[in-house]
Amino acid sequence: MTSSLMQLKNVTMKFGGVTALSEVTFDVKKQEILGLIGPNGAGKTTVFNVITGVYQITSGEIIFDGKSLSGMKRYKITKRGVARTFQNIRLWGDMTALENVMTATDTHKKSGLVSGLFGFPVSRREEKRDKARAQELLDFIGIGEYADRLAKNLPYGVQRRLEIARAMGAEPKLLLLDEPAAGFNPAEKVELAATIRKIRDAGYTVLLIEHDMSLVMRVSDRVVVLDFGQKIADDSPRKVQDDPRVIEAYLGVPEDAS
Amino acid sequence: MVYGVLRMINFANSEIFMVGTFATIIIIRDLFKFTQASEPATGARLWLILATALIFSMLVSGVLSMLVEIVAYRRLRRMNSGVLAPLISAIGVSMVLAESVRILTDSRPVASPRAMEKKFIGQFFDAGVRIDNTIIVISALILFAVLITFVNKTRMGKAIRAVSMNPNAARLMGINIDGVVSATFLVGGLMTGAAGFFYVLKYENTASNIGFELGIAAFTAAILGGIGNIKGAFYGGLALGLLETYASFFLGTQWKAVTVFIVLVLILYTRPNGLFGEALTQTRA
Amino acid sequence: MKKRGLISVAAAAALAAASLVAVAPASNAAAKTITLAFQGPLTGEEASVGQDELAGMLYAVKLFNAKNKGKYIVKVVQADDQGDPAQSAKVAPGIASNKKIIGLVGAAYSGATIAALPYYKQTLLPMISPSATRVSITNPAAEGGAMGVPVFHRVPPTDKVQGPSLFKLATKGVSSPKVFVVDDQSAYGVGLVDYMKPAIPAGQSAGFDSVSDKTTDWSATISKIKTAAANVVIYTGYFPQAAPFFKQLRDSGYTGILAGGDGVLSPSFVTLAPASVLEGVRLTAGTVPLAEISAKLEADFKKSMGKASGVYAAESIDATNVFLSCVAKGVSTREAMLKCVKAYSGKSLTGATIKFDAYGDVAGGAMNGFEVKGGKIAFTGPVK
Amino acid sequence: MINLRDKGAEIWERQGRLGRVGIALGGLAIAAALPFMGGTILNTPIADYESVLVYPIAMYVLMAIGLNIVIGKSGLLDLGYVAFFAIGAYTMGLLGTKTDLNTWEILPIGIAMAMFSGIILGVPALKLRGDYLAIITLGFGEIVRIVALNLGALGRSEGIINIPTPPAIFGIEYRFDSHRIYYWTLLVLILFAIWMVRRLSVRRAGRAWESIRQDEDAAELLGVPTFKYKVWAFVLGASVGGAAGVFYASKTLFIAPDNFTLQISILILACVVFGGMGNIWGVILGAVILGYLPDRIRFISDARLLVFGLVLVIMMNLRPDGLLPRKKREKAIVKKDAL
Repeated sequence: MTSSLMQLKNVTMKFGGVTALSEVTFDVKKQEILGLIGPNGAGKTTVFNVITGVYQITSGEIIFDGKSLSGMKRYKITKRGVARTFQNIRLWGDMTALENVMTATDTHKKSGLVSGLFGFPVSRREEKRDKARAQELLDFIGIGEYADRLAKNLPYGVQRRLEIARAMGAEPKLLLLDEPAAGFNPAEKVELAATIRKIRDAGYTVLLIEHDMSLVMRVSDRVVVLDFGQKIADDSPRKVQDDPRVIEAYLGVPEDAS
Repeated sequence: MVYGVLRMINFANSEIFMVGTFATIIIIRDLFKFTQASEPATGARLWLILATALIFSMLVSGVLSMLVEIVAYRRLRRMNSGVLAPLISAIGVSMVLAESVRILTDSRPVASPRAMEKKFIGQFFDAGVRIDNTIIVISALILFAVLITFVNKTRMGKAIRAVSMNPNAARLMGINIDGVVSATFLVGGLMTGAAGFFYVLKYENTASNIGFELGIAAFTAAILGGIGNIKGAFYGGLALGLLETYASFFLGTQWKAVTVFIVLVLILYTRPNGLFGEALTQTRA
Repeated sequence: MKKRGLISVAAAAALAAASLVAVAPASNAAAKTITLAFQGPLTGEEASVGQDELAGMLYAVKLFNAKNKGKYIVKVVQADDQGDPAQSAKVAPGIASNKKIIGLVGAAYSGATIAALPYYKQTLLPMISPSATRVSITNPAAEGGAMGVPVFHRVPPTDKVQGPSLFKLATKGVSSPKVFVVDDQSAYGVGLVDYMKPAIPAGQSAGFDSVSDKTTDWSATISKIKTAAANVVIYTGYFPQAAPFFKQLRDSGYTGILAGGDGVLSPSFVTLAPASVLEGVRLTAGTVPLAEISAKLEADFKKSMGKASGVYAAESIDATNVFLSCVAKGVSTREAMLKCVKAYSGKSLTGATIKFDAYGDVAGGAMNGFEVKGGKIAFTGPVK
Repeated sequence: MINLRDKGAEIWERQGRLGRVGIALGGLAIAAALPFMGGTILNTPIADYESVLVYPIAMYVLMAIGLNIVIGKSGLLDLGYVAFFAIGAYTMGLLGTKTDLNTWEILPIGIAMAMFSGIILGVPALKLRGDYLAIITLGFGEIVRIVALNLGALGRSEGIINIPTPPAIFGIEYRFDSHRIYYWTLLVLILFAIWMVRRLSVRRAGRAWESIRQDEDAAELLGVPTFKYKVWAFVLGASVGGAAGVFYASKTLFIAPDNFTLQISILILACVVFGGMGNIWGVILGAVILGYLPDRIRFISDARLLVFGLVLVIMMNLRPDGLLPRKKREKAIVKKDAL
């Protein structure tokens, strides 16, 4: 439990004159659920974006599984074992739920266009296995019955969950969840918390951004708090809740305390 | 500019331009009865003619541009049909416009009689400065300034920019999208009409088939400068013109297009958003 | 919604069909109906050349029909190839297999002609082109022989004749000519230049340029001409481009000689630029404009066709008249028509002899010279 | 009438394997029999009906299928598709007249040339998005034509003449006027292209393209090597265009730069959009109609293109997704095929 999967070392991200992240350092341990919280504009999503290679960091280093991620192509980062969901749902609407997941499972497949074209047995076998795996993931996340529906026609909650299943399809070691509970009612949130724990228990490591404090505090093993691009706390949920700097960060800007 | 607001290529614009050139010629030739043999006008009469032709050409193109929007785009826009359907629809409109004018003109090019003498009015370094070019440059600058003021200062201008940034939000804010889009097309058409007038003033010729090539050039200029960026389009046009001239001088006219193309690829490769472009490719993750 | 679309399309089609029926001439029981065809660009970007030629042909046919009322009715099938070889290749088989058609005026363009030739040769459809002047079509020395034999004929002299003549006319009376030649990148323009080059003596060439026929701004070429200090500029292309080019060249201060080939020789040419600009422009052509032949002819043409005669009008009329004279002799099959055309010997509108050689060219084929004077194209005699 | 596509899909899904084979064979038989229907209402005035079947119709269908890979499947707006057609045709023209190679031997070379140029263009251009890609491809289409127009080796504006027809295979002779034979050969090529596209679109590549088309960033962040797949789409599209070009040159015997104008690119694009982007049957239908219409309405001679333009506007307004749009409907929940 103590060995770390990913380390952020002094990560700084500047956009022109604006500093979105400043010297952020924390590490993610294997098989833990790490909550990442902070008021709006604190730089949470930016952390996801620099990890997944959407932005190239200005300085610092991100080590994942013993290797630096800087300069790596986005899809290669995913292939190495980092997959994410999106805060504003970005499913491929014209594909079925199953196809959405299968597209992500393709990440690790060898057979390419040529073997696909000629229907080589390899490709055929893989196709079958992928399909089974994708269905398995949908079932795991509890939306198996929606497999053949187009993603855009799914109910909102199912779409949110499909985002998670799709990210899991890429077989990541580290799963980045960006506000997976946004728009959920309390009952759904409880259910989601259970799912996230289940995911962790299945061997994944989860980095979670969430606005809902109670959810974060309930599921996280550890919580990192960001404010104005700086890390202000990194501790167990209980201790973080009592940290005066955290309280100040949230209460200091009351309209953001959601 | 229409492009910037609607995020789509208006293929019909080049034909609107073509119609604008004809509008100008109609004024000069038919309203003021110029022929190829007549003496150029001078003084107040010249200015009257030029002003009438410019305004008429702008109006015709502006109204036509609005009509094109209603016929070819409005329904599709309401249905949220993506980029390509309007594109094909616009190609259809272009064909209709070009072919109608072709039939009306017996497939022949039409010349504008010379209304203004092309005097050299001074020296600029070692190149002669001609009056027609001077008028064009000055009026283009004025129109350009008016356009920028319009977009930045007036209510309608602001509405246009709002729609261009986020149509849905704009609608929620109570902006009449159809009205704004119509206005955009009107303004775009007016500008296109002015371009048609300048073209006739300089080249004194037109034909039903001039639109296409010029449209491509204009579009390239817009890309070069950065899409949806009026200033960029202006400098882009300038840069393209210079580049073409130099390329044809040093490499031979026939390789002009090839040179321009290669430069364009290089520019886009190093500056993917054009010379003055806003960051369009920024990921919205 | 779909239904409405279909209905409106159908309605448009029905309307068009009805109007077609309406214009078709009422058939005369006693008269013999003969069908000829015209092939050239009638729509699209190149339409101006084809429409002008078609007008010439229709004019000749109209006169003929009026003269032979009750005896013959000649109909014209219009085959639009848009000047495009690809279009030509699908139109040609249709024309070739339509056995009613016994003669074809066209194709207007050499490229379209070459694409169509295999079909016409196979079905022995005689063709007389008013404007396809590419040398290789009738050149027995060309790779694979003269591809036009036996069906292809043409009224205008080829580029091989015109190229040197144009040079000769342009430099006439110039003591130390420095000639700058500009082509329009079309097969016609480039061909003319290719055959003109050998005729240019050493030291008299100031340079060449090749400019797309879509050009509107000629400043690049003009600055080349000025740098080369040329005093004779020859443009091998068509009149829609020639007029603005000459105009811009003159406006830039050029005072030397301007010249062009038969592609420029159109009555419209002089309407496209101020008279002062075009004064003195020298032109060559195998024939002469209708107005030059007689003002009455041009006036009659205008009255009859509703528009002034255009480029290659005289050539079209000449080409059509060859077929019509055969029709008057009672020819009604392709075989007979081909024989009749081969044996034909008659006068053109200008009075020159039209007689085809074994490869389809008009024997002799002298070039005429013209000069623009006071806003009109004036005949200055054959180029010698 | 409102939803032809779904009707068709429903009928298709209800059929067992035998029924499907039957429908496919029936469709094929109709397509193959088209050359014999010249005497009917289908006949085109003036232009030869059978040649119209070969070019433009069959040729457009083939090119539209190729372009559909680029636009319909992966959402890349390519306005210079004619370039690949031209490259194929010029490969045939040059090798056919200068060497002893015959059409069938040149076909793979032409395809390879087109694919190669697809890579040359694709690698820099596909880093760009949307509209920039459109203008670059548009430029490329023009550049190829301009190079052909100015290079002596390619015959400049005179083009290349006396291109040989394909030699006989399986005892079938290709004469320049045996349009039917060409048509049927093209039909085989088209079937091959359909097979290729369908094969690819149900598997991994299809999913990757689909995800790129719908949300490229999301695709890349979920591990789809987007750039690689975009280049592949481009190159595959190019290969089909190249094949069409080789065959075209071998049919018309004569090619010139005038055959490869921007208008062709736009027309093929119109076929794809008109028929229904992304749906191969729609694309085929679009190409058939747009290829056929201008020749069918030749009797209105002068206003021919005008009417054609009108039809485009009206149809796009009535059916913005094309005649047969891509699937919008979910598959009927049928239990897995008995396979």
